[in-house]
Amino acid sequence: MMTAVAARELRDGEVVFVGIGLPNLACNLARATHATDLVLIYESGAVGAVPERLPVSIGDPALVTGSLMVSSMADVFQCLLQNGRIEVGFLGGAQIDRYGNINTTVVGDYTHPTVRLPGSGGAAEIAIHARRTVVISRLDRRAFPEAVDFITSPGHRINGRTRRELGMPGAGPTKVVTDKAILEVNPLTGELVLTALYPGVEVAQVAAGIGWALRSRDRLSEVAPPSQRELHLLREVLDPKRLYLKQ
Amino acid sequence: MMTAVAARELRDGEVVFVGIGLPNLACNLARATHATDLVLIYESGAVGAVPERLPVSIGDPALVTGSLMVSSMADVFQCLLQNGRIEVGFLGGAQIDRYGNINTTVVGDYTHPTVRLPGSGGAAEIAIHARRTVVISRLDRRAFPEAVDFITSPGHRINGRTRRELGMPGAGPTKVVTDKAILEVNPLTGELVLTALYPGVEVAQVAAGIGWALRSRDRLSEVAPPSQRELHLLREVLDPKRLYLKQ
Amino acid sequence: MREAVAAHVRDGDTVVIEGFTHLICFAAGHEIIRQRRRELTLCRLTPDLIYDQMIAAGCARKLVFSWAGNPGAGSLHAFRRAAEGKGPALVLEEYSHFGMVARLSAGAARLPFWTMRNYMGTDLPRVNPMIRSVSCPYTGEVLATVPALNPDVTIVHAQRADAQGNAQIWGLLGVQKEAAFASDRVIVVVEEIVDESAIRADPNRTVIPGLIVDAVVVEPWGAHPSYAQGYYDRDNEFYIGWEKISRDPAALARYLDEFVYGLRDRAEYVEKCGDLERLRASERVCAGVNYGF
Amino acid sequence: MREAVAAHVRDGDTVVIEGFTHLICFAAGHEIIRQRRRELTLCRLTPDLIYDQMIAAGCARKLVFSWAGNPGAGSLHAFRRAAEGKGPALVLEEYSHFGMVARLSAGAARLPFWTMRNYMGTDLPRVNPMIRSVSCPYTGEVLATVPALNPDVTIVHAQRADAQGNAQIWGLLGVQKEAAFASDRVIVVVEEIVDESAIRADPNRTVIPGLIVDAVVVEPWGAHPSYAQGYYDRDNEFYIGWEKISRDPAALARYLDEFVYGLRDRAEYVEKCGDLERLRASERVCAGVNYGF
Repeated sequence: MMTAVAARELRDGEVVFVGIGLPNLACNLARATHATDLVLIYESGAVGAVPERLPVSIGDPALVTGSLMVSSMADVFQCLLQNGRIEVGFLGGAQIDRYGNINTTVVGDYTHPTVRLPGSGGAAEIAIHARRTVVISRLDRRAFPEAVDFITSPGHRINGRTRRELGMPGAGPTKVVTDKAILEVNPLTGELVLTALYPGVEVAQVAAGIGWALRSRDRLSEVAPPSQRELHLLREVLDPKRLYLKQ
Repeated sequence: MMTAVAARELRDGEVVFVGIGLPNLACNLARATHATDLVLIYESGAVGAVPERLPVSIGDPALVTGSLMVSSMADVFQCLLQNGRIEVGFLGGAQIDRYGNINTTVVGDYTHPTVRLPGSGGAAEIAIHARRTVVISRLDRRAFPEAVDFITSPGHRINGRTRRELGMPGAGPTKVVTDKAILEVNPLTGELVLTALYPGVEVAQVAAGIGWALRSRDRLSEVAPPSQRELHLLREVLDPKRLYLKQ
Repeated sequence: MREAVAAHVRDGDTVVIEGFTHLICFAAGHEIIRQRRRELTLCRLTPDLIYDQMIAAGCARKLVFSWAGNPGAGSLHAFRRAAEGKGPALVLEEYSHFGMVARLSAGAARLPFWTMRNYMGTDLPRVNPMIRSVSCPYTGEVLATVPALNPDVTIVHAQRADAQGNAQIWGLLGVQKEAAFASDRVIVVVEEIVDESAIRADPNRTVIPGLIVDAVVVEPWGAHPSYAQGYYDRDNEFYIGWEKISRDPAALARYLDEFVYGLRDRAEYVEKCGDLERLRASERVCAGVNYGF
Repeated sequence: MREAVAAHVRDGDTVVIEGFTHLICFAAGHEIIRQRRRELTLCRLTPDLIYDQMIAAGCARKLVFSWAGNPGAGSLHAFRRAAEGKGPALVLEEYSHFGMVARLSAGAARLPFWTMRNYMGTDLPRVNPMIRSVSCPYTGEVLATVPALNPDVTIVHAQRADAQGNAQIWGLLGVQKEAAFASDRVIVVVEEIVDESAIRADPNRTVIPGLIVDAVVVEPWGAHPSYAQGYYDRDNEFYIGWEKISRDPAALARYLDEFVYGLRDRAEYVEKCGDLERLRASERVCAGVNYGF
């Protein structure tokens, strides 16, 4: 369901920088439903990709065949991302904190990590340059600490400083889609707050999966469940092998 | 004859940055005679060009058809020239001075020129980066002043400073081929000195075409006249329309 | 073309019509002259005949360039008259080719400057204060810099594009890509519009993505007298003949009256030029490659 | 390949085997392992399985990278063991993808550094002192810099090249061009050698010119288990299976014995892998373009 909800965050015709995993699935679902003119850009260089199969990686050959353009990676990062052409960036992360800072580098101390994660890849620059980013992650206290162990992708407050103060062009993670609720940034405080619940989910259940005193917007909206069509596309068409859909 | 002599300056297999006009003709003559494996690179982006007709400009379509690679101009200047891959650069110029500085920008004052010339094009960076440059120009007091009105392409001494002091990677204009003689740089003084005469030419005739007190190497060599083959290629094959061969 | 120029090229704009010898969009230049745009800052590595004509027509306030000659034929006399104080005033800002390429590269990357190892020993920085320097934070080496060039509008001629402006170019690439990405508005002019499927069949040939394009114009022979690889050859006679025309202001004015002001559009120009078929390219079609997986 | 690696890859070298998911030269990595090179500084945006294998084999002293995972399948456990202090020591130097691309771009241009608007708010500069900054000489803006990366040797896998190494690549280009131009020595490995005339028929496809290439090696299936667009698909089962192998040092050692040390060359590898034909690419050949004039 999280994937279907994330897909709805994309508007038709938008230029999206697609990350690996669930974002990949969400973008392809959006393209198959309400956003047929979505322009999918992968950091690997494929622009306007129309994959005939669910890409296993962001460098899948199916992203190239039938795409509008293949750019060198230098052009992707300089002429598309740094140039400000990316409207939405999709990010995931092992840790997301109160201010939307994301960690995909290490759990624990950098020099002596308890868990070594893959690192930034393009995440740092996507978080800085995409006009807005949408984050997808399952709720879990370890995944939503008060503060991340390492800031790979900056959110809304870094040691108390705002994105504008630090000179970041993009608006940062405006929404965090989880498997139980949606969090959105409070533009005044830069803090992630609860704004919508999945059907049948209680605020307490959400709070239990968050490592800080979660604030809620006064009136919470309810997230519409995925339609039969969305579920069918996800399970039967896009990811029949359950490459990304674990549950 | 000047063109044939210039062509002999190229060794087989060398990577040459080809300029417009006589250099273009000289490089194609060299390729047709002793340097069949010469790699011709044009600032327009054609690499390993094998023009089927004499290129009218350095952007002639005949330079592309059948070439080994077409580079963007950014790659030409950054990855080939600044990278140090160009072994020989060919330059011409309206003015060449005692130290091999070349002016292709203005005659007279820059802001109020008596003659406005085309400007640098790629000449400034070729003079700075090519491992060595060969200059072609007809002898004439106006063409060989004591000091140029404007330094477009730096030679061996600029206000008394050497190329090394100024941080230039290339060796600069090691030879100047004229229609009466060949001048070469004196590595100690950075000055152009007379080293070879065309058949039947007197030192005085050369000195008359030079705007400074021309020094000569002790033993002057004589330039071999162009062979029948060279003349035939130039006049009948390469430039039958006399596009470049004025006399 | 009329609509595209009317909508995207405004008086006072910084305008780039790029193309290094190849794919120079004369069709756009002529339409800008016809619509009497004024006070333009014209930028090109090689102003070429098109900017000589626009200067003569009074469109330009300033010229930013690196080599202002008539390749293989002589001078650009409208430019020279202005530069030598014998014609209407024209502000000049001059770089080398590398400098202009670097300015557009910085513009395309939306960085404020670009770094090069260049200009030591030349007089260019003396006459152009925009050529500056920066110290390497690792080696301390002092390197030359040029400022980003971000045009208001860039006009790129390409062999083909789809209706969205996904444009494919082969042959000399010049700085078409950098100029388009550096620009606020982009007009793509093509020899032919092709179906999106033709673009998608060979995505590595796409140089400019439609997502940065504001207008697409189909203008066959739109680059004449320059050329389009695989479509038509350069009209070298015209380039050689320009020496005589541009040398004489009256003759230049007559040319503009006859071939620009006197015509409604490119179609009329093509007709008036007469036998352009003599320039039609020969067939040298390469083999395709396999994009299968 | 044996001769190329023996001649151009030396103990202690800084080595780049590039290719972003596409065209990763496992054939070269295996040969380097077989020849027991030591103390290498391995650089790649995505170390991928090939560097996980080289790390496990003890070839590496240092790793320079930006994303060290098994794309779509899990972790690189030899890398993780080293990074988490459970395996042989490995020095790490870490950037983001943009940072690595910029390092190679600087190297290719032979500039000492490259400028980006990046890293503000991230912890990367805190743990990597090579990420520094420079002030714009025009705007005063403080921008991030990374130092040039100039490898001793770069190994590029391409679909095809001629005997001189003029190499053509289509599909994902990664940073193959930048890595080759940045390197002191270049080895080009191809799926097939073609006649020079085939390269000259479509010069816009050429990514690496022979004039910078030191050795050309023909190695069909040389990129397996990664892929070569138009030749064979990625072996995703192998990537998924690597999770299990690399998780267990003993299993990893067995893999190396069986598929690297135990084999003489790539031909034996291809034979041992058995049915690679299942990965053979389908036919999706694009049309050619006209280079005539």
